[in-house]
Formats: sequence, C-alpha cells, structure tokens
Amino acid sequence: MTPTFLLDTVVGPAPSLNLVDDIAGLLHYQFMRNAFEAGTIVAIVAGVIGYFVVLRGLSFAGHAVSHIGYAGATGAVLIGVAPLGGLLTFTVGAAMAMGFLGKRLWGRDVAIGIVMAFSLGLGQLFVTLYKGSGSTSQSNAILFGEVLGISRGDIVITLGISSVTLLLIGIFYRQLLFASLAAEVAEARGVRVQELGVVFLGITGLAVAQSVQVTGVLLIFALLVAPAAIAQRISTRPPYAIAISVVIAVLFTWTALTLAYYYGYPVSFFLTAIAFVAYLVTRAAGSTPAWMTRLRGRA
Amino acid sequence: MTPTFLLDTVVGPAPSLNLVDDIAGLLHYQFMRNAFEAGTIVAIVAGVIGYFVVLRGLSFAGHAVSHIGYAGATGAVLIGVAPLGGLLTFTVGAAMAMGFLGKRLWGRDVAIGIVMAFSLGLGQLFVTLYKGSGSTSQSNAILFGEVLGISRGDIVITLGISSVTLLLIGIFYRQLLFASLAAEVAEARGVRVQELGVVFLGITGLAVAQSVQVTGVLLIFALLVAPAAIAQRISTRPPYAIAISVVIAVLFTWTALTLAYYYGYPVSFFLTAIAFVAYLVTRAAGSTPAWMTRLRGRA
Amino acid sequence: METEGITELACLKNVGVRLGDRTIWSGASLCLAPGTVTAVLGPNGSGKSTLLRLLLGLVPPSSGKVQVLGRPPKHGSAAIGYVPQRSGIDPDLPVRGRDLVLLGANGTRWGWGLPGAASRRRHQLVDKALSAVGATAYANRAIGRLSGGEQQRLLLAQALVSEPRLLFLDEPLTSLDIRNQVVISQLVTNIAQERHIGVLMVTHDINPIMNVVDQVVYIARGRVAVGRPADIITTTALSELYDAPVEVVHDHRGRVFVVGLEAEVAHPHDHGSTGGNGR
Amino acid sequence: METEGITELACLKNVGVRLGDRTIWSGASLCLAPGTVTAVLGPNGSGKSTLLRLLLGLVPPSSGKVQVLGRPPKHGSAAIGYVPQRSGIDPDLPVRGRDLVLLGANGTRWGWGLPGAASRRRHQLVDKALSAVGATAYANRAIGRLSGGEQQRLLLAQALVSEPRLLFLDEPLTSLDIRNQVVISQLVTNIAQERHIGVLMVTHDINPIMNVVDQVVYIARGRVAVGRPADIITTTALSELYDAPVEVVHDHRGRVFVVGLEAEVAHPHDHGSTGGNGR
Amino acid sequence: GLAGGGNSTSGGQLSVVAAEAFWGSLATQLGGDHVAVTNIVSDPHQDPHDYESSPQDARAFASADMVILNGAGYDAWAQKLLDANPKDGRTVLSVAGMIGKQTSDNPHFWYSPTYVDQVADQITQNLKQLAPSDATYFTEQRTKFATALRPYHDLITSIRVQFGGTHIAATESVFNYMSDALGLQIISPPAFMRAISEGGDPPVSSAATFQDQIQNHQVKLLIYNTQTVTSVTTNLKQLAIAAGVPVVGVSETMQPANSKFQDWQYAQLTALQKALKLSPRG
Ligand SMILES: Nc1ncnc2c1ncn2[C@@H]1O[C@H](COP(=O)(O)OP(=O)(O)OP(=O)(O)O)[C@@H](O)[C@H]1O
Ligand SMILES: Nc1ncnc2c1ncn2[C@@H]1O[C@H](COP(=O)(O)OP(=O)(O)OP(=O)(O)O)[C@@H](O)[C@H]1O
Ligand SMILES: [Mg+2]
Ligand SMILES: [Mg+2]
Ligand SMILES: [Zn+2]
Repeated sequence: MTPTFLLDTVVGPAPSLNLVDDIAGLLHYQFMRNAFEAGTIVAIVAGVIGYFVVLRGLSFAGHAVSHIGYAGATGAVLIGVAPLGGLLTFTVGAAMAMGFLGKRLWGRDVAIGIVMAFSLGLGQLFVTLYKGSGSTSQSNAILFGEVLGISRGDIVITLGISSVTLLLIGIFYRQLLFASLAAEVAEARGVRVQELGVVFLGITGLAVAQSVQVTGVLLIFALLVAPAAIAQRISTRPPYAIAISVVIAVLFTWTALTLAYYYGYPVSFFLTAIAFVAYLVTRAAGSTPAWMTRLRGRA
Repeated sequence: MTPTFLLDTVVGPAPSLNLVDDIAGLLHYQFMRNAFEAGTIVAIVAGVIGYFVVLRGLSFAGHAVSHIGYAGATGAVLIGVAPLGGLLTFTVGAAMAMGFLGKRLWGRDVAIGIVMAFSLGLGQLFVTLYKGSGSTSQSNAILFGEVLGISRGDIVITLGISSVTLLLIGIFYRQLLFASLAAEVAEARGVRVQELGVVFLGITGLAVAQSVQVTGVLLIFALLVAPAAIAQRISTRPPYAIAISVVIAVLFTWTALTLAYYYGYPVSFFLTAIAFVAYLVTRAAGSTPAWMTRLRGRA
Repeated sequence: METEGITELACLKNVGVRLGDRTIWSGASLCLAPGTVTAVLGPNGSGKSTLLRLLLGLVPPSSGKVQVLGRPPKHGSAAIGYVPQRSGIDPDLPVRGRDLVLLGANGTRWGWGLPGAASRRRHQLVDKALSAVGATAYANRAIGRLSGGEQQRLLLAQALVSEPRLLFLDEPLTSLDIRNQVVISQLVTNIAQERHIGVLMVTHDINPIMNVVDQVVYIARGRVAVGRPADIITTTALSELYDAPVEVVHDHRGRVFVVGLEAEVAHPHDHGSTGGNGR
Repeated sequence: METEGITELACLKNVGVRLGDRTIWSGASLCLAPGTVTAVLGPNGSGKSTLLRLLLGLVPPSSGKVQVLGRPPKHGSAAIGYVPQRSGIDPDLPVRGRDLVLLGANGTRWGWGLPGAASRRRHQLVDKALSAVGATAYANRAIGRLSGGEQQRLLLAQALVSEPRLLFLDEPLTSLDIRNQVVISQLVTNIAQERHIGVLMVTHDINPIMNVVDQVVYIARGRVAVGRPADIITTTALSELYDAPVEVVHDHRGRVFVVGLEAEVAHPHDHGSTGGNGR
Repeated sequence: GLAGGGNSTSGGQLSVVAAEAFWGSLATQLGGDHVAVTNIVSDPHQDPHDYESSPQDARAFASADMVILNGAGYDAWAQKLLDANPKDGRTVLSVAGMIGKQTSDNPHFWYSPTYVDQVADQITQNLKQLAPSDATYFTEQRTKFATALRPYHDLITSIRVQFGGTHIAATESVFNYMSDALGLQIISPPAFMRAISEGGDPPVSSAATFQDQIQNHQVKLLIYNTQTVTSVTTNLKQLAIAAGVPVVGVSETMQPANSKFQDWQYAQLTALQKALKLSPRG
C-alpha cells in the first residue's frame, strides 16, 4: 500500500537539471532562505556539542532537556512571567541537577531519568493548575519551533546564543576532552571533573533549548547525535572528528531541506532518515574496510 | 503566587482520621479500585524490570520506547490495521534494533537516540501521509493510558502481559545478571551477551508499551527508574534489591494514588515528586550513615 | 606436546589470527593436555590475550584449525573458566563480590535458580573458592569499591568455582601482593592436577609460576613458539625472544629467576632518552 | 626522611584516613624529597592507592596534617603526574593514544589551544615521551583497542609529559613485559634525578625497582612504616610485614630478590584448600 | 472554567458532565436550574505525553447522570474515564456517534450550525428521559435556547449571502464545517492544514503554496487558530499582515472560557464579517 501513498504526495516542484536554477528555486521563498541559514547555524553548534555529547554518552540528557523546557515554560505562563525565562531556568537548572546527581557514566542515566520525570510531573501539575486558559498552546508555541517557520529575528537570536555556546565550548575544550577520555586522571591533575560535567550539561541545555525553539525537537536531536557518532568512526583525532561532525551535520541539514522542498514530506522525516541510514552505513563499513582504514590513518 | 493556586485546587474529600473509613472512601469509586489494581501490577513489573534497566544503564531505552510506539500506532492507522499491532511491532522492533546497534554501554545511547529519532521522523511522515484527519487522536487514544481511566478489561490484559514479562525475566534471570555485572566474562562463559541484550530490550519494550497504554508515560517511566535506583543503594544482593525495588514501586504507586485522591493534583505529579524526593534522600543518606550500613549488612 | 592425541583438551594447528587489518600472529600449533599448566609469555601487544580470546571463540582464526573440547570454539563455553586482563567492573556497581562469584557457578544457567541441594552445594563451592583466594573478608562488600587486588581475587574465585575443564587466566597475578601471587599460583596448579583440567595462564612474571609450569608458549614478533620451560627459559632463548638482554639466574635453593640486564637496556629508537629532557 | 625540612615536596604528619565507615590506616608520617623515588608496598587492600588519592586531595584525611607542594592538597593538581591503577579506558573510545598523552601536557588548560611555539614544544614533548615508553608505533591507533600493556605505557607517557613536580604511579609496571618493566623503572629514576622531582610508586614486585628506590613505605594492617630499603627489605622485616615467610635472596651480581617461600605458604583460614575439592 | 467536585444528583438537580465546555454551555442553557453541569476543559492540543486527568474529573464522570462527549477520538481520555466507571442508568451522548462520524473525520463538530442544533435537540430529549416529570420545563428551555441562537444563525446566513464563494485560507481544519456553512471556500493546501492540526511537520511544498496564495492575494483572508500556534503559522500570520490580507483568529475552545457558546461564536463571526468587508480586491 505504501507506494501509493508515496507517489501520491509528491507535490513539490520538480528539480531541473540546471544547478543554478535549482538553487534559485530552492531559495526563492524567504522561509527557505531562513531555514537554510538557521539550519546551518544549528547544525554547526550541534556538530560541535554533539561530539562531546556522544563521547560522554549524554544523548539521553540531550533529549531530556527538550522535555524539561516544556515544564518550565508552562510554569512561567502559570505565574505570569515570560515563558522563555521559565524555559531557560528549568532547562539549565535541570541540566545542572543531572550533572550533580550523575557524576559518573554509571548511574547517570538514572539521574537524568529521575530529573526528567520530575520535570514532566511538575509540567503536569502546572497544566492542571492552569487548566482552561490556553496555557499549553502558548507554551507550545514558544517551545517547539519549526524549521519552516523561522523569522529573521529568530536567526539573530540563534546566532547570538550559538556564538555564546561555541565560545564556552572553546574555553572548556581541553579540560572537557581530558575529563571525557580519562576522568580519574583528569581529576587527579586538577580538572574539576564534576563541575565541568555540570557546566557542560548547562551548555548543552542552553543550545538544545534554543534550537528546539527554532528548528524543533527532532531536528536538533538527530543533528546532535548522528553526525558526531559517524565522525567518531571516521577520525580518532578530536579536532578532525569535530570538524567532520560539523560538516556532516550541515550536509544532512541541507540535504534534508532540499529533499523536503522537492518531495512533499516533512523535513524532520528526511533528516532523521538520512541520519539513520548514514549511521548504519558507517557502522557496516566501519568494521574494517581498507578505504576507511586509510581515511583513519590520515584524519 | 503559587500558594494561592495550591489552596485553590484542594477540592478532594478530606481524609478522616479513621483508617477503615479512609480506605473505604478511597476505594468507593470503581476507577480508584481499578487504578489501585492495575497500578500495583504495573509497579511490580516495573520494580523487577527496572532493576535490570538501572543496572544496565538502559533508562533512555525505557523512555524511548514510549515515543517509538507512537510512530508504530500512527503507521498502523495509516495502512488501516489495528494500532495495537503497529505499536507492538514498532516497539519490539525498535528495541531489538537498539540492542543490535548498541552492544556495549559506550555508544549504546547513540544507537538508542538514532533509532528513536528515526522512529519519530517516521511518525511525522505517517501523520503527513494520512489523508483523513484524526490519525493522531486515534493513535493517542490507543497509546496513552490514564491511571484513572482503567477498565476491567485493561486489568486483564495488563495481568496477562505482565505475567509473560515476569516469566521471561525469570527465565533469563541469571544470564542477564551475569551479562550485566561482567559482560566479558559472561561472554567467555558462553552467555550470548548481545542476543540477551536484544531480548531484554524487547521485554522492556513490551512491558513499557503495554503499561504506557494503561497508566500513561510518566507513571511507568518513574516507576521503572526510581525504585530500582533506590533499592540498589539499599541492598547489594540482587534478589533482595529486586524485592525492595518492587516494594518501593508499589508503595510509591499507592501513596501517589491516595494523595491524588485527597488533593486534586495529577497522580503523575505526586508519583514523580515522591520518586524524586525519595531518590535524593537515599543519595544523601547513602554516603555512609550507620543505619544504612547495618541495613546493607543484613540485606 | 609430543603426546598430542585424543586426550587433548584444546589444539591449535597452524593457526593465524587477524584483528582489524593487522595480522597479530600466525603459524601457531599447540595443545593443552589435562592436568597441565601452560604459561603464555611475550612482549606487550604480541597477542597473548588474543590467543585466549581465540580459544574462547570470541575471535575467529584467519587460518588453520582450532579445536576446543572436541569442536571449533564458538561464543564462549560454560566449560571454560576465564579471568580477563581488564575486569571492566564499574566503581559504582552495586552488587556484592560474592554474587559475582556465585554467577561464576550458575550464571550460564536458565531460570531463576530455586533453593535446593544443588543451590546449597554451589553456595558451599562459592565459600570454598572465596576462602581459597582469601576473599572471604570482603566478599560481602560492593565489588566496585574494592581495591584492584581484591577485585582480581574475586575474579579468580569466579573462574575457579565454575568447575571448568579448561581455565584461561589473563595475567591473573596482576595487582596481587607477593604472598597471594604465591598462594594463587599454587592453588591453580593444585586444581589443574586434582581436577585434571588444562590451565592456560598469561603472565609476564615467571617467578611465581616457574616451578608449576608444564609448557611455555612464547608469542613475539608475530610468531608463536611452544616448548618445555627448561628448553625455553634460558638466557639465550629469552634474550632472543624479547629482543633485549635477559639473564636467567638461580638462587641458593636452585630456583630460576629471569632478570633484565638493566645496565645494557636502552630504548632502541631513542638511546638513553628519559622522555622529558627536552624541557 | 631525616632531612625533613622546607625542601620537601610533600609531607604527612600522623595522618589517618577513613573510607566509608572503615579506617584504612592511621598514624602515617612521611615526606617526599625532590629527586627521590619512594616505593609503596603492602598487601592487597591495605590502602596504597588510598595514600595516593589522599596526596592528590581526592580523599580527605580523617586525622593529621597533609602538605603537598606547600599547601593541603585539594581537588588534584596540575603539578602532579598520575597513573591510576585502573585505567578505566573504554574499549570503544574513539580517540588516539597520542591525544591522551597530549592532554597530559595541556589538558588542564583553558581555551582551545592555538598552534604556536608552545604548542609545537608540547608536541615534541609528546613525541619524546611516546618514544621513551616505546609507544610510538601504536600511538596513532584508537586507545581502547590497544592491549593492556600498550595502554599502560600510554598512561605513563601521559604522566611524564605533564612536566610534574611530583609523580604518583599506582602499579605502573602492571601488564608490562619484563623488558619494559626495566626500561620504565630506569626511565622514572632518571627523570626523578634529572628534573629533581619526587616519585611515589606503588608496586608489588620489588625486583625491577630494587636499586632505584630511595625510600620504602610499607602499608599493612592499618599501620604505615617508612624507611630506607636496606633497613626494610630484609627477610625478617618483610616476613613480619606480609604475615608470610618471605626470603630475600641475592644473585651473582649482588642484586636483591624477594621470594615467597612457596613450600611454607598456605592460606590461614583453609589450610591446603584448593578452592574446589568439594566437588 | 475549573471543574467543581459536583457529586451526584444534588438537591433534585441532574448532574451532567461535559467533556468540553462548548457542549457544556449548551447543556447549561438547556437544563436551566434543573441541571448542574460540570465542564472538563482540557486542551485538545496538549502533547499526550504531558496530559493527564485529575481525580476530580474521574469522580465527576463516575457520578454523572449524563455525560456529553465530542467523540471521534477528540476526547479519547473521556471515553477511558467512562469505561473505568461502568454505571447503570448513566446516559452518554457522543456527538460523533449521534451524527455518525468516525475517528478519521474532522472532529470540530461544534463549528457546524446544523450539528449544534441537532445536539441541542438530543440533549433536551435525554434530559426528558432522565427526568420525565420535568419534560415541559426542558421543552421551554429548548425554545428559549433556539431564540438565543437566532442571532448566530442570522449572521451565518448574512455572511453566506454577502460573501459566498469567496476564497479564503486557514491554518488548520478547525473552521472547516463553519466555512462550508458560510459558503466560503478554503483553498489552503489540505496537507498543510492536516499537518498543523495533527501536530505534524507540514511539507515544504505546501508551506510554499500557502505563502504564494497569501502573497499573490489568491485568498481574501486568513483564518488563524489561536490555539494551535506554531512558528510556521505565526510566520504566515505575519506574512498575511504584511501583504494586507486580514487575519481572523478563531479558537478551538470557548474564549473566554466562561462565556456562552453563542456569544463566543457570534463574536468570531462578527470579526470575520468585518474582515471580509475590509479585505482589498474581491
Ligand atoms: N579490535 C582490534 N583491532 C585492531 N587491533 C587490535 C584489536 N584488538 C587488539 N588489537 C591489537 O592486537 C595486538 C595484540 O593484542 P593483545 O591484547 O592480544 O596483546 P597482549 O599480548 O595481550 O598484550 P599485553 O601484554 O599488553 O596484554 C595489540 O597490538 C592490540 O593493539
Ligand atoms: N569508597 C570506599 N568505601 C569503603 N571502602 C573502600 C572505598 N574505596 C576503597 N575501599 C577499601 O579500602 C581498602 C583500601 O583500598 P586501596 O585501593 O587503597 O587498596 P590497595 O592497597 O591499593 O590495594 P591493591 O593492592 O589491591 O591495589 C580496600 O579494602 C578497599 O576495599
Ligand atoms: Mg593482554
Ligand atoms: Mg591499589
Ligand atoms: Zn522523550
């Protein structure tokens, strides 16, 4: 049955074979230009932060953060303050709580799970307390962005927060790497491993919360995990792997936006499907083959 | 401002000081009796499975499963088959994919994340492809249970699936424990560690998917993680820890249902709050104190 | 070696092994006989642990024929006791050492494990093994919090308690104090003889097992040499093997000690370097 | 020890330490002088690793006074090189060994680390350290896939490259082949003298470091004894310490070997047990 | 709009529980002082991950004499609460069941003036069955309610006469029944509207088409669901404002929550009429 559906909904403009025309067509609409711009910024940040998220096994935290912001925004609407404030407070606060409770790899997913569950429970309470006044749609609107609904103003904010995030990662880069590779040694050498974990989760929370607001939950999460995981299979040199992760994230985003433009399916479907397939291919290839080894030798 | 809200919504019947009366009051409505029964069954299963989920660091997988079932149910509605079929197919399938892709602790959260993101992306696609409206409401209805909306029929199904789950855990118990404690040794001794991981994720998927259908997402997730994490801090003997985990899970459920009945807030808020506080208390206490050490010595 | 035949517990015939795109070693032929202890020696990275993993069926041979307990090894075996080189036990693992040892006895079985005669017997076995490795005192504490040597001894107890027909020990004396090095190598020999099982033991330090070894496997430079200790533990043989001057000395009781000749040792690539004189 | 004074790098005065609800040891007084090597010996679980963690400020003293590099230790120190007993490196860690070593040199710094003279110098230091421990050949491979001994050498290189004033090594010779045991203990001594740093090294095997040790710390039964090797490495002193008959023998070049007297060793609780004769 | 704990038949009143306040408003007006109505207002667009009924809701359902549901999967939670509390003699009015609609149909039945009248009739009939002695009272109330609805019906007729056939756009499907009644033609891409109302991602091409329709003034106005707001719909709204296309907000649930059904609808329709009059070009 599926093929019928598939053919049925191909409603986009067909790509010509002329590259210039195609690009012009793609960028004809403001919302597509905005999507490409914001998508690229988000992809760069996700590529960088994702490297550490994957290295430290923090995908769950990366996902939990997008749930948690929801509770914060709902709570903010309830007490009548700006939802964005609630979102950021809750996200960064919960990220820090996760960091404090889950120092080591083991047991950290428990800390994340319990903090997330509690945040969701609080969100539930806020919704009950605020029943009937459209609170949730208001916080929904604040929380869940859409890559096709990005305004110029969104891009400016995204650029601002992204720069801050990248700057912070730059400052903590070497200590973060040390703590991620050999926590006990790094701690002995004076790196504040636990505090760093808390700070990193805070940074991740900030980046994810603001990206969710712009591009949506799925896009940021897929970009956070898949490109970095693939890059770590291609290069064992951290700076190279981070660069590869960024390039992959940007390519994924562009490809997904382009495919979504020409075929009438959601951007997030294309992005997650590309990420999934690319990850499978890298894993299948990663077992040994010669070209990969050569690539590894170089990168 | 919050206190106003809090006082405002306390509309439940006040508990008397007579225990028999209070219990009779609590169980006066069929929906409360059903909630206690199904909640207890789910708590027992969550307590047992949760022990292994926490030991193996699989909280993320436990959470991801509830997202994934959603895509399956939507897809089933799309091709016109029973949503429950889609739910179970997707859940168990995705759990197995996670198990195959993420053999070891490291990198497993990546596998979970990517499989989850792809499932969500597919869910998006199904929503887009579905011609009529109402696919989400239809799959919502199937997917997200409510602890206060449990019918007798639900209880029978829950009891059935729960028994199967517990039976399976019983069969794999020792191998699962061996693989969780010392994977390399267990593998050398002939335990099929990877296959066992896949099977366990399948069991977890089954248990979570069916509990989500009955009691809702938050309840099962909080029950899966918190009681087991607390139990592991109380006893280092697996059978005792599992028993403690079950007792805690049941107590949490009963307490949350009772509080929710007397104060008009959602059950899941009470449950997650109790879980969060209990976990914090155990952690704070767990550092050393004498009573805990004595308890550990015994249990 | 010469008595190779149907009684052998495990045999390699002209076996080679590859990991990733590297050939670790090749042309290995050896057998493990019941009641004997075989020591595996060789420089770091020569492929000693890989030999064990090959015999367990966790790594496939790239050439040659491997037979373990009558068939090609596959996915491990409940009849083999194993102590890995790296325990990989998490510091926060909330389970007693005793439970890990018990799993050595019943961890490959199906089902919950009801109480009964078999269960009681296993618990007695566990107690014996714990006592034999001197771990009784800390067996009820959470295993992750134990010291390196304490964990190592629990892993040994776990392997002993499994009633194996073969025992594969990867540097089992690592982190053990001198006294326990002696106790445990003695223990392993006794078990090999009493239970008539084959023991394969990777080690760098020949001293504690010098007089208990029946066969020595040397792995170096991609080749695998097998022989009697007396033939191989000589100044000439070892110096050649390790690519370094090694002296074999004897104390007044006639026992053998292998000593690197410090004065003559220097790193081949960087003669006399101290790794940091660039400052 | 007798020259205790302002030049000491680290001093303990009557220190005790508790972990959980257990007192590990107490009454320890010792100092580490620049340019000297101190060996820490003692049975499993006696608290050797705990001593290192105490000096790093990762475990607080329960009594007494600890001074490290002029102040009470807290949260580790960039001026201390450290090799832990368990590396805890994940088999799948997708990073080169070289990068871990480089982090030994710059991993405590802020910022991204721009290329420049300082960066070039650090890369040279890394190359030297890799070559000194003989790890050049595999430094560019993913660290998780390396053998135990290869990882151990990279951890050592990481500690050496940090240009420390103190070097704390917890069983650094574990998993090393004989040749590298010699190379590396020689290396550590040279570094201690050339750079005038203090080295504290936990070990069970006294042989490879016998002639390089300036001071010995014995930890056993909750007490900590400190002295010159010649005073402590005697048959009487060691036998008493280890609660087992230990013999100190000398080879024809006059070097010292400590040998457990196997014939007389048996487990105290279970005399002559082999851990499995209950079958 | 918060639900009271309304326990069973108090003081001779019938207890009616409405899953949604717009149906509850009908019941309140039709039942008069012989009926105590409890509305369970819940945001239909909440992420089901984040939705849960409270014990008061459950108690209200458990002890009601009559329950009004929208049905068609719109309030599946309410069906669950009913199933959990089987009760003899409780009348359940499912709007979807009454008019024969499925889960796959557009569930916004209260935007259809025809269905509203049918539901009102059915409520009256059910009330009479529950309290036969009050039958005449309920007949009177039905007549009163018909009078109250007259301005609403008149306005619909007047808009249809004046603007029938006009092309308009809508961000999602909430207004579809009403636009049919008004003779307005929603030409927005169905895929877009579907995605928004189902909480999905709209296809890029449908967003592009939508944008073109607004910027090229192919539509006379934009109907905007103020309760399913996403950044895409916000963007379209701004685009419409910039292009001079009037935007009319409609809400899924009653605004304000304690108003009467007909007042809420009348206000929205008035705004719509005004916008149609203002709109440039025909
Ligand atoms: N999966 C793998 N892919 C590629 N190379 C590998 C892999 N696993 C191990 N190696 C390499 O194979 C070689 C042999 O490893 P092995 O662990 O068998 O050495 P070993 O003799 O036990 O060394 P050690 O004495 O240090 O324990 C090492 O150089 C190691 O880096
Ligand atoms: N967090 C903790 N709580 C309680 N006891 C602990 C903790 N950490 C370590 N111990 C115990 O303290 C004792 C000393 O441990 P330590 O690691 O210092 O021993 P060690 O001398 O290094 O032993 P080994 O030679 O085996 O490495 C051990 O018995 C260990 O089990
Ligand atoms: Mg090895
Ligand atoms: Mg130690
Ligand atoms: Zn989630």
